[in-house]
Amino acid sequence: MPIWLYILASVIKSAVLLGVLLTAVAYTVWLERKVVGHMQNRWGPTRVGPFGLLQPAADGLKFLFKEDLTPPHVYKPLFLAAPLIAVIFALTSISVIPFGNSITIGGYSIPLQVTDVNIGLLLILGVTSMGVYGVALAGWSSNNKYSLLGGLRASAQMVSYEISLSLSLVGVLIMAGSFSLREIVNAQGGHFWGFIPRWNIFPQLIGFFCYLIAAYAETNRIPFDLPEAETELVAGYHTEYSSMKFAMFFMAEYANMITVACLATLMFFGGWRGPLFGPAILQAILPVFWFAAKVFVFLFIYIWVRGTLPRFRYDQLMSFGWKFLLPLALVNLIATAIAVAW
Amino acid sequence: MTSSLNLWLIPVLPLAGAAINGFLGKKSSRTAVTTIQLAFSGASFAWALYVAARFSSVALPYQEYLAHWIRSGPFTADFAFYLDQLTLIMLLVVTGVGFLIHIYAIGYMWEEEGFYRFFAYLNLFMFFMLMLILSNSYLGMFIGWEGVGLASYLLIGFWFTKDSAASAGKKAFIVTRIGDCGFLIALFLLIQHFGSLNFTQVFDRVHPYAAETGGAGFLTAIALLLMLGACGKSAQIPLYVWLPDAMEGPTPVSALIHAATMVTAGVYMVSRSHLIFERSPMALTVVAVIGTLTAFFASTIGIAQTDIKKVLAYSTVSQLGYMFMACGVGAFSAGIFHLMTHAFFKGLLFLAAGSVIHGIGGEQDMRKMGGLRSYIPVTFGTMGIATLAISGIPPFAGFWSKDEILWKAFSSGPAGRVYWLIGLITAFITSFYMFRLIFMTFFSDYRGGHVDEDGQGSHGHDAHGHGEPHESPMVMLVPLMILAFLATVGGLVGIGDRFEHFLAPVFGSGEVAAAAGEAASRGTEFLLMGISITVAILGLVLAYVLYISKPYLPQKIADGLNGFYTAVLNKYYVDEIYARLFVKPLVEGSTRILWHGVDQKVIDNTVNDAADGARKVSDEVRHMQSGNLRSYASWIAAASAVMIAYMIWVGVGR
Amino acid sequence: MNTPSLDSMIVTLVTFAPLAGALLLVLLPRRDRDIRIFSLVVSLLTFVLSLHLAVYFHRTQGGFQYEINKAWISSPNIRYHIGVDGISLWLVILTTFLTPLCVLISWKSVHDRVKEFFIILLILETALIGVFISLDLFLFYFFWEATLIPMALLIGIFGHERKVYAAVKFFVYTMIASAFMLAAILWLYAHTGSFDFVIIRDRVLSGGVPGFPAAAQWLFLGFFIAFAVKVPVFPFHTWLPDAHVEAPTAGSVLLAGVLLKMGTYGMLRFNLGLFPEQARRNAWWIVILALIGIIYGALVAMVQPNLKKLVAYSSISHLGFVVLGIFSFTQSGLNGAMFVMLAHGVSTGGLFMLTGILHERRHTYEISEFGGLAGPMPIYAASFLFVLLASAGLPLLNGFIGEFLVMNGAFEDRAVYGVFAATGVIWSACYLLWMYQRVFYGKVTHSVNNSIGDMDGFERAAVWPCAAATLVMGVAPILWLGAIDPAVRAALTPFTQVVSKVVGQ
Amino acid sequence: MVPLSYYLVLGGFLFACGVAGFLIKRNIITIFMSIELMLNGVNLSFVAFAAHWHALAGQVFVFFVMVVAAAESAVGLAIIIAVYRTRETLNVDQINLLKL
Amino acid sequence: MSIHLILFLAFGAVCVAGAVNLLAQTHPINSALSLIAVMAALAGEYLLLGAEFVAAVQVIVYAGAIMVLFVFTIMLLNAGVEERTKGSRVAALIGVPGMLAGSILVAWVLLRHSGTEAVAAGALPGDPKTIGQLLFHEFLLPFEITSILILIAIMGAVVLASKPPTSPAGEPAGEVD
Repeated sequence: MPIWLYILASVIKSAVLLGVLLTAVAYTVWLERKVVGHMQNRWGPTRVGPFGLLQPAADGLKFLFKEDLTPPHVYKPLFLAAPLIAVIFALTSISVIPFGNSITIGGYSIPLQVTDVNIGLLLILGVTSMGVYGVALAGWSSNNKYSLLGGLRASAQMVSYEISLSLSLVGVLIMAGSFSLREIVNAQGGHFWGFIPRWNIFPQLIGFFCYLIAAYAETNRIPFDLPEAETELVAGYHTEYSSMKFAMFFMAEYANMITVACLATLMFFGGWRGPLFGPAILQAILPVFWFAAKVFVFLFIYIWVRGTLPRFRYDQLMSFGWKFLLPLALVNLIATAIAVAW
Repeated sequence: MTSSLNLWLIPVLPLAGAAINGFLGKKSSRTAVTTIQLAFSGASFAWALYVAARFSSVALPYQEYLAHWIRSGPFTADFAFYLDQLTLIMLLVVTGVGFLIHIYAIGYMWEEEGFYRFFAYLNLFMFFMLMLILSNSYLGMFIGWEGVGLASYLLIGFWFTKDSAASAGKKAFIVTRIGDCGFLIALFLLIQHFGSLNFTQVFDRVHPYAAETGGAGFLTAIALLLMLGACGKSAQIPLYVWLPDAMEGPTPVSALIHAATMVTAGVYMVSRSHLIFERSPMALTVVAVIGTLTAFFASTIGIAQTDIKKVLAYSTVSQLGYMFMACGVGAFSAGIFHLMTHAFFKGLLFLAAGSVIHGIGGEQDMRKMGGLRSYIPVTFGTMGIATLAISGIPPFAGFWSKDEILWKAFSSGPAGRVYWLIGLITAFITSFYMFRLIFMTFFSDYRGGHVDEDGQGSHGHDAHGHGEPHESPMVMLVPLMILAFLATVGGLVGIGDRFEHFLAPVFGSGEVAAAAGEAASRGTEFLLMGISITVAILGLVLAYVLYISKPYLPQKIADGLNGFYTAVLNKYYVDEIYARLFVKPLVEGSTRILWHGVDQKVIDNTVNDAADGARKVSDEVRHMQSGNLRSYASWIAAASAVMIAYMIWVGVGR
Repeated sequence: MNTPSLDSMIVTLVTFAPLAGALLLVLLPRRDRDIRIFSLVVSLLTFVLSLHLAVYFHRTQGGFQYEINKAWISSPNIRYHIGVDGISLWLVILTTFLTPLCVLISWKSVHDRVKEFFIILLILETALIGVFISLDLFLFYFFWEATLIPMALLIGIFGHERKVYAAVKFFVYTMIASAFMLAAILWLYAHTGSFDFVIIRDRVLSGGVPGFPAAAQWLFLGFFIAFAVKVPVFPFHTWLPDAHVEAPTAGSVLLAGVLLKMGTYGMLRFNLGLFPEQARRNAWWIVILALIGIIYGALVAMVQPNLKKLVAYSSISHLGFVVLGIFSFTQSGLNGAMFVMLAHGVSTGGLFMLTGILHERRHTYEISEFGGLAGPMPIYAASFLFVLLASAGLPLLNGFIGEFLVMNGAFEDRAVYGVFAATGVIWSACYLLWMYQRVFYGKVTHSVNNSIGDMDGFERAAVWPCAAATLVMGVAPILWLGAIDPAVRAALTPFTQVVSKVVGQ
Repeated sequence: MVPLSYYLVLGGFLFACGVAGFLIKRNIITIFMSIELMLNGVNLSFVAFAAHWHALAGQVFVFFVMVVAAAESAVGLAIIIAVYRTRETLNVDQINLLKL
Repeated sequence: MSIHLILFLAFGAVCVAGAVNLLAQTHPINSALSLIAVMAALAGEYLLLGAEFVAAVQVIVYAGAIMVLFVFTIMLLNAGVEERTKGSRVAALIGVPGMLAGSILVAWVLLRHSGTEAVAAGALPGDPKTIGQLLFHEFLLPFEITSILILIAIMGAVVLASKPPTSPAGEPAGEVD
């Protein structure tokens, strides 16, 4: 296809994706509040719109119009930069996520993905690893010991768990033999014994759980949300933040959740794969639907866990990460390697 | 040639005895030790006799090759043996007398602590002595030469807890070593000029050389150096000092080593290499002079000694002087003759003296003796015979040999007359002090009282310490008798030059003196004989006068010539002079100058100063090391810049 | 060679067996007894292996045997070129012979850091053997320096009171000296493009090296200084007594027995092998130094109040004989030098063991502390006397043969040399017998010595082989000389050409 | 298309900056970072050469460099922490323990 | 002016800016951030050179891990603005000139000897597979050695960072030897 068309397609794709993503973020928040509310025998947001469906919009407005104050003693440049860093990296990583097979419009097949780099996974990992800076710098620059502690915790925790995260994914990589997410998904086509879908979850069960746990830690979610542990650190690294800057962290966190969910889907649950039926248009839509469905499930699990589990103690967190999770991931990796080499 | 004589057995047997006694003796009983040592020394004596019996049947000189020893380039040395008339005589003397003394020693040493040790040493000595005699090369001779030195060192120092004994042994070894040094150099000269040390080859190659009448050549050098060796071993001036001290050893040792055998090795060596000496008149003169002087000098010292063994020691020295005198005038056979007879009577004298000492509990001072003839008649008798022999009273052995020497000296030209005269005086002195010894020891009455336990006799003789002086056991007396017999008749073999003719094949009839000897008339010979006899008698008489009839006289005389007497009493202070001249400067010098001076002051200080200098310099330089990281980094940067520049410069080159 | 495969490997085996042992020793647990036994086994094994060298050695030929010549480092061109000839063969065997004895003598005397001690000892053995077998100058230099470190450690760690001073002195002396040799070696490499001894020798002797005549004198000196300090030749000798006095027994046994021989071996192999002409030119002053060493060493030894220093100075005197023999350029002299090396190795090694035994009993070397020891410890006294006589050069013991040949050679060269050397006979008798008298004869002066114990099993096992060796070497030197003679003749061949040139001046 | 020398110059510049940082910075951590900067400069030239000579080894070397850098920074930072505990400063001009 | 050159210049500009900024900034955290920028830009350069895997690793390891460590340390020690002490005259007098001279020489050589031959972007398949094969076949030994190096480094870091000897047994310090 001609270059202009390529660029056009890319622009459209990214625009759409960004929109979808932000909406998803907003409604993940709503969902969380709702679900947790029901888990705690509360109603959650109900006032704004039916089932409080407009609550996210209201929050957004509130953030926008709130006074944007920066405390006097902060180290300004970084104080300002930190939220941006966080949110930018959070949003970047979505760009390589394929959310469906390629569709053909006017004879041009357009992959449902902003860009398909053949080291997509690595890129995601890299970006997430960069994401830590947002938190760390925020904690440091706000010149407040709680924030600093939060930042320290965040950086240490994320660096530690990133290793387990990557290792747990290597198993899948070995089976797929490629870094390209699209390849990985395609490698999960077909069925075991004719009826079980050939998803990596089945051979890579251990890997999957390692990934899930590590991912929760990466995203500072309960039970690993020590950087922002309200009870100890009064919200940790974003204590000093308010209004839009705070919102950015907020967005970053949930965007990361979504990224993680997508990644889990792609790596372990066959991505957009699922039963296809009905007319052509439906067949074109269904993969996206399956994908979205699986992602939703993961988001729900996130919330569910949050509603269920208590918070770790910091040393527990570390020892768990280094002394249990990492070895486990390694064992899984080795087992997989042997199995594949067989 | 007929079947081999297996000469090697003769030395090896005692060695075996020494080994067995040395290693097992400590555990085993005295009788066992005795049997061992007797068996082996006896066996070698027996074998020597067998050799003597077969002697006429072998072609002489008979040689026997045992094994390679050294092979270095052209130079070779083997374990090989050499037998001719000279060897045979030495062989019989050594093994025979040695065997007798072995027997004697059983009785003498029975109470000793290191009984086994003593006999191990003694057999070892026999081995080396026989090596010395039998080997067919100067190097082989040197083995024995050094070996007997070792043995004598061990035996003199037998009572090693006694400091005097220990230092006497050391002195003996070192002093003889000085002679050995000369011997060694002589060997090198021999190798250099004759390319070998084997007697046969050396002598064959010497023959063509004419006598070095005009000036001294290398033959003279060799001869003199050999003589130096002989002086060391045979206790001649200036190296005689060790022999008197050697009397610290047990008496059998003094008898065997320091009278009969080892000390005569020098004489043997000189006469063995007579071909060389004959070709160097100068060397011969030196030998004669040394011999004569020693004979006289030692005898004078002998007069004043009061220690019975010391007297004998000095007489030994002077008798050895006689032998060298003989060699010096070219009468080698006479020298050997005297060597043999001397072995008999001097051995006998020592053994008898030993028997005396043994009898009165280790007392050696003649002033504490006297009147012993009634207590120990056998000893007295034998010792008397020996004394007669040594003082040259016919028909005892000493007479014949000494007279032979004197005659040969007399008849060897004008210088010989001087030798003869001095020899005569010496003979007189000899007979004097020998009879002095006899009278002081055996006549008048016992001055000893009841012997003090220790004193001289600290060598464990206290068993005999108390009570009357008593005769020694049979095992000691039998050898005395045998030797007495030999001392009596041993000289008769020399009558009518039979001895000389027997040795003629070795020394050749072409002796220097022979011609002169024929020239001089028989009459003179008898005349001289008479003179010497009278001289001997005179000596006896004088001794009698001084020590029997007028016992107060000696003291008077001593007071009369006071200084001289003390000088004689102290052996002319030779030991002290040596100590002053050589020992002290050596020790002091090497301590002060060499060790503290050169070693520690000069060398070490230079080194240490260098080190300190280095430390100072680096002390300054180290301030460059400020410890500041960035300074180090900048040095690295600068250096790397330089290296880059160099590399570029080189790179541009190509 | 009836077993070519083994013959090609044997030298390497002998060299590195101890090293392997040391490595295993590292892994062994710290149970002293096991460690001692193990290192004894290793050293004995090495000795047995080395005997193979002697047994299958072709005595009639002078060249190198069991040769291996493989590339080690391509650039710079360093080769693993090893082999033995009649000269190095015996030195190797001397080393392997002494090491087990060192292990035995250290059995009881080394209490702490036992493991380290034996590891160092074995490493030292490998280094020592390496020096003698290597025919590649770089390899040689490598082993040469490699001996330094274990020795310094032995002295510095396991020594006595002033051990550090001694160790440093030893180290610095030899280190500085060998720097000169390194320079010389590098010059040779730069101009011949090879470290290989044989190649360099042929190139040099065929005059195919540019600029050699100009530099030869300096090269000669470079090598000579390194060796002279090691020997040690007269003015460079002061490190030796200190090192010996402070070193542990095994240390001084190897130091005197083998390390010093490295120097003389180097002179024989390199100074004579590579620079015959210069050797001729410089012989006169070297010989004078050697003579000074002989007499001086003996005189100073005579007045030492310290037993071990006395033996140390005596080895200076003996090594003087070796140097004298080497620089007499005569068959007899060189044979003698070689033989003195071996004899001195055995007898002085024995003497040091014996002094060590005494030190272990009384923790002092002061002669004045002893006296009359012959009473309480007769066996010890007898053994001591035996070895001492060997060292005093009594015929039928090994000391005599070598000295006799050396003096004879010196005499051939110049009579006066021989005469001066011959006086050494007197001196050695003086200091040795005087010492013996002061230590063993007379009455027991210190009551402590009355209860002093005689030699025990290990000590006998260590000393008596030495004594036996002295006797065998003295009675049948032919066994050794047979192999040495051709090698020496080969070493002397260059002189046959040179003599004609130099003999004029 | 970009000439090889451009990459090299860039790498060299980074390296030089690293050296300069080492020389002029006082803060030990910054100095450390300058070292990392040098390493990066080297890495760049590695990769450039790899591309230029079509030898993948260059890239492999970069990995090794990274590994070493990682190890070094881990230890180094630990050391810095230890030093800071004792000396209470990060200024290399005041940390001159190297002086004997 | 090809697209590659433009991109090269762009990333290069970032690199240069970052490097200079690293020197200019007095606060370590800013230096660290600028260094991160340099590294990110370098990753871009690597991509240009077709070393995509290297680029990714550069980001993950360098920017993502090592620099995090730096930042972490800076935060932990609460490092402030550095004071301009005059500790070392040598650095000013010798080091800087030396450094300048060296780099000028190198640059001169590079520009003088540089052919204009271009580096084909992506000419080299820097994909993980080939690199992996290279790493695990030809460079296996170095790889293993570096792994050991890392292990040692970990131990060392643990020992060093663990509290001084007052610590009871069971501290990492105890486990190392």
